[in-house]
Amino acid sequence: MFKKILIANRGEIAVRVIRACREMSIASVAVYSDVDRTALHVRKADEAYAIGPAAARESYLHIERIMDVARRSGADAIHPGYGFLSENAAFAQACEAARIKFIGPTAAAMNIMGSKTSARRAMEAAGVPFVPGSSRGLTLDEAQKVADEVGYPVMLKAAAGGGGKGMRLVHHPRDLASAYEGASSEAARAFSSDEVYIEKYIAQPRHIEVQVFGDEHGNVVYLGERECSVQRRHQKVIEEAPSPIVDPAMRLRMGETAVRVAKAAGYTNAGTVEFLVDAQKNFYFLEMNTRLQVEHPVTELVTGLDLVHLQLRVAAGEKLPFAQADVQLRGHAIECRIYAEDPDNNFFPSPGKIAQLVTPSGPGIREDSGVFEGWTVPLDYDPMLSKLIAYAPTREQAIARMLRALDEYFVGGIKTNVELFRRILHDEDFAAGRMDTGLLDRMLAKKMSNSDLRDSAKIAAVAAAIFALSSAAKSSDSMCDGPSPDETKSANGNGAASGWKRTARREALR
Amino acid sequence: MFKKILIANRGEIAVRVIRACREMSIASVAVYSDVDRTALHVRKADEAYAIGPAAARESYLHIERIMDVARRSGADAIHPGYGFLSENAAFAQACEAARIKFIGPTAAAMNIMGSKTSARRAMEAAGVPFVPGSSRGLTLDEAQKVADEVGYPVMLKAAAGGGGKGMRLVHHPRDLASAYEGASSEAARAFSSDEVYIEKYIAQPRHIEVQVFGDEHGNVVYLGERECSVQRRHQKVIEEAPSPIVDPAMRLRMGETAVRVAKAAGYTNAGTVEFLVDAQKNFYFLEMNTRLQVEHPVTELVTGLDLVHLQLRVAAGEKLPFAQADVQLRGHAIECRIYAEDPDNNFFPSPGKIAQLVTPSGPGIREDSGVFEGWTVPLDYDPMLSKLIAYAPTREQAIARMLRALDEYFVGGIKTNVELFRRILHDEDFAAGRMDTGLLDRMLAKKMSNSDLRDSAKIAAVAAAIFALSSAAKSSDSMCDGPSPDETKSANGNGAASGWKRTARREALR
Amino acid sequence: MTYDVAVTSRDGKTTSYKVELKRSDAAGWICQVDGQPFTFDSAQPAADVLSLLVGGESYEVRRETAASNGNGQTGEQSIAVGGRRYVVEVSDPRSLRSRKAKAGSSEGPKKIKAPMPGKVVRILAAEGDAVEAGQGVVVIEAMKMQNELKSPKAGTLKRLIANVGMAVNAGDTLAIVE
Amino acid sequence: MTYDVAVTSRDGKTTSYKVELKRSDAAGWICQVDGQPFTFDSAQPAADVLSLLVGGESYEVRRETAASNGNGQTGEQSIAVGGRRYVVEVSDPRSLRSRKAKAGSSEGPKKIKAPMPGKVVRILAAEGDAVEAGQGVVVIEAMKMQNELKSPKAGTLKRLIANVGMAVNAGDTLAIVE
Repeated sequence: MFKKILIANRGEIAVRVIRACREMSIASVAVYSDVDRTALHVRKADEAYAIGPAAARESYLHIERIMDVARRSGADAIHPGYGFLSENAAFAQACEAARIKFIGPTAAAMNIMGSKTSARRAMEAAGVPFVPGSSRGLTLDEAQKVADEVGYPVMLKAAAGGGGKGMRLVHHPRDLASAYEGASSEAARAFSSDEVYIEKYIAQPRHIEVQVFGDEHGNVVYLGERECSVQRRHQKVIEEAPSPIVDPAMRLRMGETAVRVAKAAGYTNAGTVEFLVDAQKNFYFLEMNTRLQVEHPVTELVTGLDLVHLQLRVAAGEKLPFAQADVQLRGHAIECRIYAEDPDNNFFPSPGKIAQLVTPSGPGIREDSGVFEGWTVPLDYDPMLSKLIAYAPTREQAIARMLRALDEYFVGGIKTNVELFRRILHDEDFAAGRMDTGLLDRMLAKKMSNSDLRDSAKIAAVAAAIFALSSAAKSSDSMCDGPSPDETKSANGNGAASGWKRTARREALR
Repeated sequence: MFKKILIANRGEIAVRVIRACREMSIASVAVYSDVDRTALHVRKADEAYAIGPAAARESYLHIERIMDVARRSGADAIHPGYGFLSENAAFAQACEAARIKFIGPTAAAMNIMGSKTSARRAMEAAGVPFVPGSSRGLTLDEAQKVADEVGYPVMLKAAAGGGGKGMRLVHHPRDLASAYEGASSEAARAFSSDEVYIEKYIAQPRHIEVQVFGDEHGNVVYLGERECSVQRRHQKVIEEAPSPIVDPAMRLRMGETAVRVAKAAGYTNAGTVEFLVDAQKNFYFLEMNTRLQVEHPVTELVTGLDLVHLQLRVAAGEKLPFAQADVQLRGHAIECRIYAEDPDNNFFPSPGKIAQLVTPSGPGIREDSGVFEGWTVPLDYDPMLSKLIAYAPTREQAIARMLRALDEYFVGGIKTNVELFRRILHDEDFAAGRMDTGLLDRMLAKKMSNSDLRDSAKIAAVAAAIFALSSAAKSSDSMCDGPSPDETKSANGNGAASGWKRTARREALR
Repeated sequence: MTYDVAVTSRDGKTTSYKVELKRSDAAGWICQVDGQPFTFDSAQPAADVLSLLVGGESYEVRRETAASNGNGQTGEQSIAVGGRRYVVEVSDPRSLRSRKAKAGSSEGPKKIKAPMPGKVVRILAAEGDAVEAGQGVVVIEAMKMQNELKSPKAGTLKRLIANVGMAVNAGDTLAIVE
Repeated sequence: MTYDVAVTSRDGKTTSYKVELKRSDAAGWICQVDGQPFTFDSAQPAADVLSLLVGGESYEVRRETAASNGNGQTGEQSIAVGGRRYVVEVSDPRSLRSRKAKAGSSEGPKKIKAPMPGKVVRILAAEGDAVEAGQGVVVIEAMKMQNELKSPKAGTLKRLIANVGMAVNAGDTLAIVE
C-alpha cells in the first residue's frame, strides 16, 4: 500500500480523500492556493504546501507545481479528486513519468474517453447504444447538415466538455449559428478546445449513470446505478441510488453495458458510465467520467462499500476484494449538493464569510463538507460547500429524512440553495419518481404558494423585535458593570443566556 | 399512525425520537425541567412544556406532571426513551388508564422482567440457561448460605436494578456483609427497593446482548447481537455489532433463545436480552431490558433498519414489515459513549459550559448528540453528551474510522472521555477482539507510555506562545483604530484571521 | 418598547407589524402585535438564536446579517423561523438609524447591479436601445458560470457602464434603465 | 517576544520551553525554542484555533480554558495538538499575572477537594485517624454516581470539614491530611 498520497484538489473531496488516507494509515499531503491557507483540507492533512495564487490555472491546475510538491514531499501516489486535473491525461502522464502512481485510470483510457468523439468511435465498435448524431467535431456548415439529418431539436456539445459547460439546446435552424458560437466560445474558455458536435435531442430524458470499478487484473464490476435527472443547466442538483425506475432486469442490462464500455477502454479504478434514458426506458451512452464522481456517496450507502478505500487498494495493485455477485443493494440514498448560490436571484454564486453554520446529524445522515463556521468562501472556485446525504430503508423514508436534515441545516452570512431542496423534495412528481432532466426547470417556472411561505411571518416579526431589544441591551449593559440579578439567579449557565428579558424588564421599569 | 407523540425524556435520546417523529410527519411534544429550557430537545420539538425543577424526581420522573402535559397537548402516544420512566410499569399503566399509547412493552411484560428474581422464574420455566445462584431477594444470612453453595467469587445484585447500580463482587466470605450493606443501600437509593440476590461470578465473561422486536400480532424477531464487553463499573463504554466471536451458528442459538425469552414474557416492541458468555462460549441469561437501548444505533447500521421508526409503527398496531429470514447483517458498527467526565481524575463527572464543540462527520460517521456549543451541561443528570458511531465494511476499518472521527472530535471547556476511546481502540486485545468485562479495568491499571503522549509538546509550547502574543495583540489593537496593513492586504477574509502575525511584527519593530 | 417590523417573505410579499414588548405580571412576558396580545416565553441558547415557546409551540429562530456587498453597505438582516427565511427591517421609533435605513428603497431609474464579483463577458444591448422587462443586458462570468443580467423593467437603456472584459464587484452598477 | 512555557502532558510530566517569536526576513516567521531555530507558518482560522505548518507538516492546534470551578478560580489553560492535550502555563517575563499564577502550586498540608458539585453520602475516616496514601476518606454522590475521595498522601486526617448529607461545590475542601 502507498506510504504517502498527495491530494491534488481542494474542498470537500480533498477532505474526503484525506479522511480515507487517515483511516488507512497513509500520510496525506494537501496543496493549497493563497486563498486556501486556512481551508479545511490544509488543516486536516498531515502535510500541506502552497502552490500559487487563487486563480486555478496558477495553482490547482498547475501540473508542474503540483508534481514538484509531490517530489519534495516524497508522495508515492496522487489522488486527483474530481474536477481540476482529474480527467487531464497530461497530468496522468506526468505522474507516470515521475514514477508516482496516479489514482485513476491510465492516460490511455482517459484519452479515449476524454474526447466525446473518440469515445463514441470506441463505444460504437463495442456495440454500445448511442443517441443519433455526429461522432466528431463539426464546422458550423457540417453542424447544420447533421442537424437537418437527425432533425430538430438538437443538442450542441463540447467535444472536450463535461458537466454541462459548452452545451446548447437548439429548437430551430435559425438559432443554430448563435448557439454554435456560444457553445464553442464557452468550450474554448472551459476546456481550451472549441470543438463541438451535435446529437439528436431526446425529449424529457432521464439521466441515469452506472458506477463501474476495475482493478489492474482485468476484473471490472458495476455497483448499481444513480438517478441524476434533477438538473439545472445540465448541472446535477440531486442524485439518488437506486433509480426509482430501474428494476433488476434493467439494472443487469445497464450494468453489463457499462462494464463493456469500461473494458473497451481498458479502464481501471473508479469510473462512471452516463446514460440518457427515454420514456420507453431505452438507454443511450452519453459519456464516461474517468474519475470519482461528486455523487459517489449514494452508491457507498446502498452497497455498504467505501469507494475511496477501494480506489487506493486497486491503485496499489490489489485485486477487487469481491465479485459482481457479492454486490447487493440495500435501502435508498439521496444526495443534495449544498451550493453557495442564491436561488431567488437567478442562482448567482454567493461567496463570502460563513457567519453561522449548523449542520444536521443523527440517524441516516452523512455530511461531506469542505467548510466551517468562520470560513470565507472564495469566489475563485466552484461554490459547492458540502454534500448532504440521507440513507433510509425506503425512498419515501430517505426523502422524509433529507427534509428533516434540511430543517436542521443553517448557513448564515451567505446565500445557499438549501430552501430549493425543500421545494424539490416536496414536489409531487419527485416524490412519485416521475423525473426527467427538465423537472427542475418546470418546477422553478411555477410560482410558490404564499401560504407555504408566510405563516410564520408574525413569529419572525416578534423575534426581530426581541433581537433589536437585546442588542439595545448589550450596548447599555456594557456601560454598567456587574451581572444583572437574573444572571446570578439563573438555574444554570443556560438560563443566563436569555439576555433580552432583563433588558425588557429594565425598559418596563423606566 | 399516531398524530402526536410526547417524549418523556431529555438529551440525545429525546432528540433521536423527535427526529424520527419529524421523519414520519408526527407532531412531537418535549417536556423539560428548569435547567433544560434551552436544551436541544426543547428546541427541536414541535411543542415543549415545563414539568418542574432540575431534580429528576420533580420532573422527568414525575408521572403525574408528564401525564398532565400529555393530556393538555393532546398527545396520543408517549415514548419513554431509556432511563427515567422507560422501565416503570406504573408509568405504562398510567398511560393505559389515560388511553395514551405507551411505546414499549405492556406493563405486565415489564413487571415480569422488572424484577430480576421474577424474570428468573419465568425464564427458567422457558428453559433459558442461567448462571447458578439464588432466584430471589435474600437476607444477609440467606446470602451467606447461597454464596457458600455456589462458591466464591459471587456477585451481589439489586433485584430491581440495572445499569450496574447496586452491584458488588465478593471474593471472600469476610467481605460479604459490608458488600451486602453497600449494595442494598445503593439499591434503595437508586430503585427504592433494597432487595438483593446472589449469583456465581463468571471469571472474565463477555457481555453480549441480542436485540429483539415483537409486534402485537405474536411475531417476534431477533436483529443480531451487540458486543458490550468494554465496561467500567458495569457501565457500557463501547458497543459493537456484530460481536467478533459470534459465528452464524452461535447467532442462531442466541437469537432463538432471546426470542424464547421475549415470547415467555408476552413481550412486544423493542427489547434486549443480555447474556453473559464464558470462555467456552456458553451463554447465560443475564437480564432483559424492556426498552430501547442506548446502543441501538450499531444494530441499525448493520441491519439497515431504523428501530425507532419500527417502534412507532409496531406500537401503532402494524405488523413487523419483514420476517426473520429478511434480516441480514452487513458490515461492522462501533459506538463510543461520549461522557462529560474526567478519565484522568477517577472519571468524575465534569459538568459545565461547552465552550467549543467540533464534531466529526463524513463517510461512515453518525453522531447522535444532545448538546451544542454554548450549552451548559447540568450536573443533575447522566453526563452522556452524545454517541459517536462508526460504520465500515469490516471491523478493522470501523476501528480505524472511529479513530479518525475521534481525532476530529473536540470538546472545549469541560473534560470528556474522548482520549480514553483512542486508548481503547489502539489496544492490542481490543483490536484482536479478545474482550471481557474486565478488559477496560486491566487497561486502565497499566501506565501510559510517555512517548505516546509527549512528542508534540514542543508544538504545544510554540502554539501557547502564539496565543499569548495574539491575546496581547487584541488588547493593544482595541486601542488603536483602523485595520493593520496585513488585514487590507490579505487575499480574502480568511487571511485576516492570522492576527498574531501583525502583532509580532509590531513587536519586532519596537 | 415598541418596534415597527417589516417582514418580507421569499415570494416578495411584505407585511408590517407593530410589536410591543411588555413585562407580564408573572415571570413570562406579554407582547402585543398590532394591538393584539401575544404571549410567549423566550430564551437565547446562543448569539443570534432564540427559542420561542408560544402557547407550547416551540420555534427555533435564527438571525443573520447577509455578507456586506462590494460597496461596503452592510447586507440586509433576515430571520429564519424553522426552515423559512424572512427579510426584516426593524425600526425603533426612537432611533434615527432605522429611518435612514428605510431611505435606500429604489426610486427613479432602475439600476442593473452586479450581484457578485465577476467579469463582464458579453453586452447584449446598446445604449439607447429599448429593452423589455426581463430582457438580457449584460452577461457576467464568475465561478466558471455565465450569468445574464436582465432589465428590471421595460424602458430605454439609458446608460451602459459595463464593457466586455471589465472586472466588477458585487453591487457595482452596470447599466441604468429608464 | 519571549515566553517561558511549561507544558504538562497527560502522564503528568512537565517540560519547560523558552519560546522566542521573531519576524523572519521573508513573510514567514522565525521562532527560537530553547535557543534552537524553529521555523513555521501560522494562521488562525477561528478564535482559539491555530493552523501551524512546520516544514510542511500540518498541525491543527486548539486552545481551551477549563470551566472555572466552584471557587471562581478560572480553570487551567490547555492546548490540544491533534488528539493530544497538554496543560500549559505561559509566563511572560514582563507580566506579573503569570508569576502570580505560578504561586497557587500546593504546599504544606494536602487538601482533599470536591472535584465537582455533589452530596456527601459517607465518611470513611475520623479526624485524627492515620490514613494511607490512596485510602478512601469521603464518598460523594453526583450524577447518580458514588465516588470515593482518597487521601493524596500518608499521614493524619488533621481536619474533616465534610459531613454526611452536606452539599458541596467543585473545589470545596472536604478534609485536610497532614
